[in-house]
Amino acid sequence: MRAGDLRRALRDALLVGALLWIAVTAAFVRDRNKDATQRALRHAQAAAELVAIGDTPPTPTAAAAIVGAPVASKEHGFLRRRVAHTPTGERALGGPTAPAVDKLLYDAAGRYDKDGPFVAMLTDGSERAVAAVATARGPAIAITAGPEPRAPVPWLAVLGHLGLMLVLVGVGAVLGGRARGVGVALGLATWAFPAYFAGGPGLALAMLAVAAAAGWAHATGATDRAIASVRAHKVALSFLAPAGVAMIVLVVVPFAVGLALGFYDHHHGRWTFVGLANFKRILTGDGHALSDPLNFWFILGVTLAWTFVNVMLHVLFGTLFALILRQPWLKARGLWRVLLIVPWAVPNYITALIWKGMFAGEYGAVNSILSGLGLDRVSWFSSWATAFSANVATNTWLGFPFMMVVALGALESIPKELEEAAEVDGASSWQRFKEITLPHLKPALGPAIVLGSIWTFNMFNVIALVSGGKPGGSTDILVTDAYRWAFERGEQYGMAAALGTIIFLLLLGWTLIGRGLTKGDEEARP
Amino acid sequence: GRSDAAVTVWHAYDKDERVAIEALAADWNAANPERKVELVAMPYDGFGDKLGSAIPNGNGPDLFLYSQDRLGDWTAAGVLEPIEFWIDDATAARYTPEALASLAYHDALWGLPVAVKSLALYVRTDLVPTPPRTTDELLAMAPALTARGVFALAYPVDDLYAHAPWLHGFGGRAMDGDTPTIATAEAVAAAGFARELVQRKVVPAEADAALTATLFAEGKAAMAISGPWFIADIPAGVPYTITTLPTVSATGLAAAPYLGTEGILMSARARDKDAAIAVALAFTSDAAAALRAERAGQVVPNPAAYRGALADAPRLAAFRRQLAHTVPMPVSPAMRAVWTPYKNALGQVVSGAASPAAALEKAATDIANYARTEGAR
Amino acid sequence: MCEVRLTGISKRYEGAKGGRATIERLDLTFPSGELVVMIGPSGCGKSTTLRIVAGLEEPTTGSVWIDGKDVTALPPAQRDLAMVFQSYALYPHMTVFENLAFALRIRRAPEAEITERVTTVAEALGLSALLERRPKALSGGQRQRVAIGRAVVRKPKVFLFDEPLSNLDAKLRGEMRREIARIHKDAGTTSLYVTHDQIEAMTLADRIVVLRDGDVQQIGSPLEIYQRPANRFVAGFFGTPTMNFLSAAVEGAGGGRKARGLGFAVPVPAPAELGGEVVLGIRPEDVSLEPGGDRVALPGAVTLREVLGAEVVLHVTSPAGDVTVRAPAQTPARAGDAVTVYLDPSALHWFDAQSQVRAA
Amino acid sequence: MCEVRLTGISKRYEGAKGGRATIERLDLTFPSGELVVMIGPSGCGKSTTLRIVAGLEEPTTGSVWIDGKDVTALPPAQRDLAMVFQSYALYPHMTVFENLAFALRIRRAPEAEITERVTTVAEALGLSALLERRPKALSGGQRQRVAIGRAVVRKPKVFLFDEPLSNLDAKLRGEMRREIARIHKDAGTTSLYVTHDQIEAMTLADRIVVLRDGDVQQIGSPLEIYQRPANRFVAGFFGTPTMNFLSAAVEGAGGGRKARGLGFAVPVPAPAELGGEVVLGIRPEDVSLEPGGDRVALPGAVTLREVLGAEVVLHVTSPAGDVTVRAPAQTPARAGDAVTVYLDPSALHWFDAQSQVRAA
Amino acid sequence: MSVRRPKLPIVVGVHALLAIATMAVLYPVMLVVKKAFEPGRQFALSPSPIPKRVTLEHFRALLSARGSHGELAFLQHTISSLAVAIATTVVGIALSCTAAYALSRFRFPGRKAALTSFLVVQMFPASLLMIPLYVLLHELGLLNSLSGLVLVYSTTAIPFCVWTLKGYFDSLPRELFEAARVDGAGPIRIFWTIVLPLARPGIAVTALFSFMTAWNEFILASTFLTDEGKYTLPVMLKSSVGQFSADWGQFAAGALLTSLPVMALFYVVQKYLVGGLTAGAVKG
Ligand SMILES: Nc1ncnc2c1ncn2[C@@H]1O[C@H](COP(=O)(O)OP(=O)(O)OP(=O)(O)O)[C@@H](O)[C@H]1O
Ligand SMILES: Nc1ncnc2c1ncn2[C@@H]1O[C@H](COP(=O)(O)OP(=O)(O)OP(=O)(O)O)[C@@H](O)[C@H]1O
Ligand SMILES: [Mg+2]
Ligand SMILES: [Mg+2]
Repeated sequence: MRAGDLRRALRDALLVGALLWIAVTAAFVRDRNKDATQRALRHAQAAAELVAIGDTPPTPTAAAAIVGAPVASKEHGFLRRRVAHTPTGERALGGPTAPAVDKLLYDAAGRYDKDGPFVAMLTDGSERAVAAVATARGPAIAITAGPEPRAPVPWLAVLGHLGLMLVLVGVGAVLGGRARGVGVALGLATWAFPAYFAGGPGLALAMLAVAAAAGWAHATGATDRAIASVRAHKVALSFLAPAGVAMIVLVVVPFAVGLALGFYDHHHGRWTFVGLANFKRILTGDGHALSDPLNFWFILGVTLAWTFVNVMLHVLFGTLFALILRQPWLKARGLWRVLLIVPWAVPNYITALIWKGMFAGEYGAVNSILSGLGLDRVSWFSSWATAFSANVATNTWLGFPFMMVVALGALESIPKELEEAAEVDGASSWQRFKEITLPHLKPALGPAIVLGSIWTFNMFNVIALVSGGKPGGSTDILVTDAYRWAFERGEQYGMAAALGTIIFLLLLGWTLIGRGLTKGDEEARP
Repeated sequence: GRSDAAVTVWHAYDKDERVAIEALAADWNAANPERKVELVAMPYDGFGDKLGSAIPNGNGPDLFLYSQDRLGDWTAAGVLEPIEFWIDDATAARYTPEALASLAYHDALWGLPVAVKSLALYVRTDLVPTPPRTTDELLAMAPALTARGVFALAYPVDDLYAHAPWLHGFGGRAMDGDTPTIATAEAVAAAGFARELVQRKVVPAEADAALTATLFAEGKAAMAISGPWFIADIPAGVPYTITTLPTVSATGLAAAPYLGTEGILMSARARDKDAAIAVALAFTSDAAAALRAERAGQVVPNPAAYRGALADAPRLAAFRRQLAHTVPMPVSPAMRAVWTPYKNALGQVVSGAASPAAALEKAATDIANYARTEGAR
Repeated sequence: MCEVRLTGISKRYEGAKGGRATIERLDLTFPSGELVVMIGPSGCGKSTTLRIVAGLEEPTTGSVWIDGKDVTALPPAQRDLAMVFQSYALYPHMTVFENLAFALRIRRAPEAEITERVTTVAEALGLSALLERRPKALSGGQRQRVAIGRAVVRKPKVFLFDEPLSNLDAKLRGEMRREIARIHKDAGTTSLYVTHDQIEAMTLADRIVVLRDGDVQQIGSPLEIYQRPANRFVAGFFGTPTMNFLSAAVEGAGGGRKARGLGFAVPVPAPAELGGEVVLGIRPEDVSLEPGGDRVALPGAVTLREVLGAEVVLHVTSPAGDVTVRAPAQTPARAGDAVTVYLDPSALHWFDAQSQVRAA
Repeated sequence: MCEVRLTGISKRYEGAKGGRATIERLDLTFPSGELVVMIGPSGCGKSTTLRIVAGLEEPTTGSVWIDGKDVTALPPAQRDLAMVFQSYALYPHMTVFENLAFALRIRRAPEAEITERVTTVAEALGLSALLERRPKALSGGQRQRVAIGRAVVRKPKVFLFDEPLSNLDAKLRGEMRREIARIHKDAGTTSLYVTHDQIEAMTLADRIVVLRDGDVQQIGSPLEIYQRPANRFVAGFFGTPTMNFLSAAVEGAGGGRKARGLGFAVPVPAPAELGGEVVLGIRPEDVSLEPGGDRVALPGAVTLREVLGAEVVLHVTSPAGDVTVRAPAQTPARAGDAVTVYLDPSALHWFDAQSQVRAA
Repeated sequence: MSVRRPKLPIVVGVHALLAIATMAVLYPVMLVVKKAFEPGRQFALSPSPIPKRVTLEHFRALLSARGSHGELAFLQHTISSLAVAIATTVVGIALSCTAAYALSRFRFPGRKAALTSFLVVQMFPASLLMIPLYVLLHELGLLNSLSGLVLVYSTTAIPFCVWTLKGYFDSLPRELFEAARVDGAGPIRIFWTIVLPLARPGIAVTALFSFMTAWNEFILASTFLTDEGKYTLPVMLKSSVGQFSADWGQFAAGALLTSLPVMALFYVVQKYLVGGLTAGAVKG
């Protein structure tokens, strides 16, 4: 009994301890880097101050000088020369063969002119610091020579903490009862000390909180239950794990970043936290009237119509073709099938443009046919309805083969027997389709429809390539609008991300509804 | 693989331009075996965005070729290295001042000019023996052509870049420094002119760049407004000439297209900046420029390059003449918010859905609205 | 009111390489309003025949006639028949109620009528409590009853039953059997019924068709089949326990001919034109352990005693071969006992040893 | 060599809202090496019990013990048993050979041994010609035989048979039954066998368990079950045709007590402590149309005559209720005839009318 | 499905309708074909799908184009593309089959949540995920590597594949799994010998989908790859589209060549779209 207690206590402590160790290490590394940076900055500052009073800067310093004001060239105002004054003399900065370090002085002087005295790290990744202090003749500038040395990893302290932790946990476990949880908590709490030194009181408090939570979880058996649950389902979880890990790494992180950006404003390369302002701006229509194609709600309406119509047509045509293409008596089935997926196979960048060409006013194939039929030519992209239809036609053409393939596959998983039974029961082909085929298509087509509507909702290419939002942006959908925020309205990435978040929430809602609708399916399976 | 010692240059050149720049790189590599240049061709689509994400992460090139229109964003984001430090007046004198100046922004120089691009007038000599000198002449010759089922002129009417010659010809500008100037009287007049062109069937309403090329190639358009790249689109056997754009009769000003300058720009994270500037200088030397002009037909901004056969190569000459009537493409980041609203406005105007004034007013409001960022509140 | 006729039907399954066809030139008539039971060994083609009648399999050759009309080319839906599938083929996505109602819904019967008929049928089949369940939540027997219900809920021209009662307990099976008989009678429908159960065959059938490897062996009333099997196969196939067969050779001539086997001899009945080798068949109930009348004695030893409750079945080895005896439950003979079994000569079935065909 | 024990097993299916559990606190022991037959009405929980033993269903409460070890938490693969599924569950993408070989392959038996055992089993089951076929190209009976073969091809600790012979013809069924008996004997395995066939139950079982709604009604040897059914349910369930039941009331006292029903009266046997209302059960074979001994007469009329070949079953209505009579084939009575049936009082089963439990 | 073939006029009619529909569907592609074989860079005005003059010039130019190191560019990019697409298919299918199996056949806490979260990750517009994804790959050291692309593509394909495969796995009769368990098969063997063979149509569909995800993708490939030698086909194709004008002839030729492997793949894959795989398995 005791041995088991001890083992479980140590297991829990190590489980959480490993996490804490990562946190403390990260804090330590950060602290060490910060420390090195501080020293480099102090070094640069000191050197610059020495140069300012005419002393030689201490070694190692890469460059130090008092840099004079710029003198613009007569022909080109933007070509400006500066002179560097050093104790050994003065020299002009610049020219086709000037040494690289002179450029650092030159750039630092430019920055001084703009921002005044400063001390900062260079941004070229060399971990050098640069400082500029004011003198009468211009800024005194010093640049350090290289990275500052770092403090060594305190291995002894780490091991000591580990030992202390284990001892505390062990004692708790041996005492038994309440003491076990307390032991775990106390043992983990020892991490608060290194955390305090590396990351400050905030981190230390966090560590204490985690320690308390872990102790509590241990005492109440929550960890035991969690571990038991993982054990009980280890087969399922290990089958799920590869895909799960890949998804978490590659999707969740960027996804979280994307969500977070919605709370920032991006302006000329700078990010500012603005809370919900972006969302407010979008949802209130950004000052556009509701009937204005730039109003969020207008675009949302277009997007919904777009998604609904497209998915419906995809499913309709896809299923229709699939139903025909699976008939065993059809000659050359394989050939038809291949021919009909061609729209999917050919890169859509070019076919979308072909479609755009087909809808061209004067010379497009569609209008040729219309006039051949004695109908009026239509200027497709000058009214919303026709431009929207052109987009839909293109996207339907592009998208139905996918649904067709899905439906072809799904149709094949329907037991033949059931259709036989229905036939004997007197069902006509249509009734068989409705009563037998369709319900069996649902489980396979359902996800395809949900995913298909997500994709269509976010279908950027077709809109961009065919109507390009014409007329007047009225056929834009939410993603193209987001794209415009990011790239056509002054790189307002924050707005784009906020719009992305809204899109996400809309789709999430739709999926939950959609899943609710198809909930019975799992039970209907054999 | 890319050796660390090499200077990496990214470009989106294809065909002749690519051949020409590869020749330059080969020359450089032969002369500087210890500091080679490595060229990487990128598709133009997404090139700019890729630079924007690659360079700050340290995965970008040392140098790259790009036009000046994103300078504003990139300098603000710290993507670019200013290079005026290395450039003295002697070096600067290689280039036409306008071209060099278009790569300057906020009192610094951000690249060396490689080629300049502007629109000019392409004329099918079989359909139009004498090119129109004014817009009135243009309008006058249209009915005869229309009667034969031929548009007098084709260009993407709703595209601000293609519309700019009229805008400037009417005395308007899209930008004043960092401020968009959209709904000015001149702009309204220019938009009205565009509408007139369409309504009088001088110009097709829906032509984009590709359709313009097709119409011109098939003789359905007698003239086209396009840039140097258009030459490649004209099939062999089509008789044509290139000339400057006509003068706007209403104002007497020459129709002035935007002048775009393609520069060789340096990444802020370039590993060996001394080597990089040397390569940039070599690729824009007079000799290099002459080679590019010759092999790829680039309109190069090095006056000294036009010697010998190049001096009066007819195509280059036409564009060089047009250069005298151009407006530098605005560099301000604010310009990037102008294109789409302007396009929407022009679309509305030419289709008759809105009056020029109303459409441009709306565009102006939209643009101003976008510029209102939360950070600036 | 509707005769079903098969003319020249052959069926060769695709992919069944080489070998013979499953059914070879089958001609069969199922008279209108009759319930015809088809029996035969496993795999002899009973289900195939039903599926051909239903239109689910296309015959390789031959035609199917229903009600005097050639329906070979008609799809099942237009043949107006109902079928209980051997494998049930319930609709997994529907509840029991919906399964039962399906055929009626298809015919756009009024909702009230549907409810009424489904409820009646469910009541009769003991499914009332299960109407809201899906098939996967039913036991095997319950599924089978749903399958039956799905067929009998409507009134088609022809019923096809493919071993409809195989998974039911004896008691329920008896009830269901009577229910089916009633429905068949009431509707006056022609029914084709496949079963392996002798009681079902005997009690339900107007007529029994015995199949073997796709060939008809005998058609007749149940009693005919039982009492005058047309050949050794039918004799051995129908009846539980199965008939005993003893080889013998006919000796002598005229009225005094005798068939002599190992350890026994029986007189040959008068009209039988037999000669040479014969096979004598005798049902276990016609063998007894008591002498009496003109019974023929055959010495042997009990090898196995199977108690069936009301009676016992004794397996006896004799020089002439193994003999099964059906005897009253009180019979004392145990395995190992030496016994003499007595054959009733009047109950003997005579088959020609060569052709296996009934001779008398 | 391996006892199977169920202790306190309950099973309530998820989603079966309200109602009672399918199995409620079941305690059952299947002794080592015995073949125990489970019978019971459709839906009473036989398959569920087998599935719980197999580990395919988790019991809601209770434990399963195999060989003295609690295996409740063990997955099926670790319980070392073989099962014939009521629905066959053949691997559709494997040939018959592969289906039969699957379990052996999993156990990494040498290929030669696999071939040998599969061939032997296929031979015994009459599947030799079908080894290369896929299940979908088999008839119902053939599929069922593959399902049997898949179980008997290996030698597990426990066999579970869920109605393994239901789709086979009588002849084959007899052969298979003997084959299963042989395999069971040879391997000395404990077997649980579900069937609806009385002959199978009587001949195969070492012990029969009668279930009803998940409750054990009686456990005993086949003869016990047949001859001394523990209650009216067992009496009525087991035996074909089913037992006749007549209501009566006990009158008088002491040795001269009589049970009087409508139209008849029988003496109450000595030790029976009966009073008030009783139900008398009598099997159809104990009813006769001939008077004799101390038989009790009951007047009636024949409503239905079912000819079963060797014998006839007469359904007779009498004032006391319907009586089924099993009579020799020669019996002349036809439907509509008035007859007197005679009950053998010594063959009567006495049940308390209230509790339905056997009294004598 | 009726086992019988309908009457001849219906058969002929269906074939005729199908032919007409297919022709209509193929018309835009015919225009691409036309451009690929017609001289010149620009599309012709005529809506006829038949080229006036035929040339193989575009194909020749495309196939003989050489990269910066003199290698045959088209060949090299085809190889990268194939490598990426095949690897994506294999990785995607492997990951999603296992996940779908877990989600279909096991009940464990968090199952529903896992199912939904596979969908959730598709909902954020991809173009906005690009920059974070770029940074992530940078941190993982997978920029400018084909394996990085494979990783991104297969995770993009996983949600659809998981959901689709789960649907197929769900439709397999439960008894088969039970029989296999009783026969002594463990979860892995059941997965391998029962589930996979019976879900062939599902695997075929998802394989095609995964392949397509990787095969025609342009934006990520062009953003993440900085080494011309590693470019995939779409990146090369897009190079013929410049800032101002495009060589549509070459682009069309390239697009056609690009789509051939997809069609070949589908021709192979559609053979697995067969029904009745579970026929005869269970009764009931
Ligand atoms: N998945 C399920 N959900 C709910 N109820 C079920 C489920 N499976 C079986 N049942 C019910 O449990 C009871 C017992 O079923 P079980 O299959 O054990 O019957 P059985 O004795 O084998 O019957 P049969 O002889 O008809 O095969 C039945 O009433 C059945 O309806
Ligand atoms: N799809 C098929 N392909 C090839 N052979 C088949 C196919 N279906 C059935 N068979 C064969 O045809 C024969 C007849 O099958 P059928 O199902 O009609 O038998 P059955 O008389 O119903 O037998 P059971 O009593 O076992 O159900 C069998 O030998 C069977 O193996
Ligand atoms: Mg059958
Ligand atoms: Mg059962």
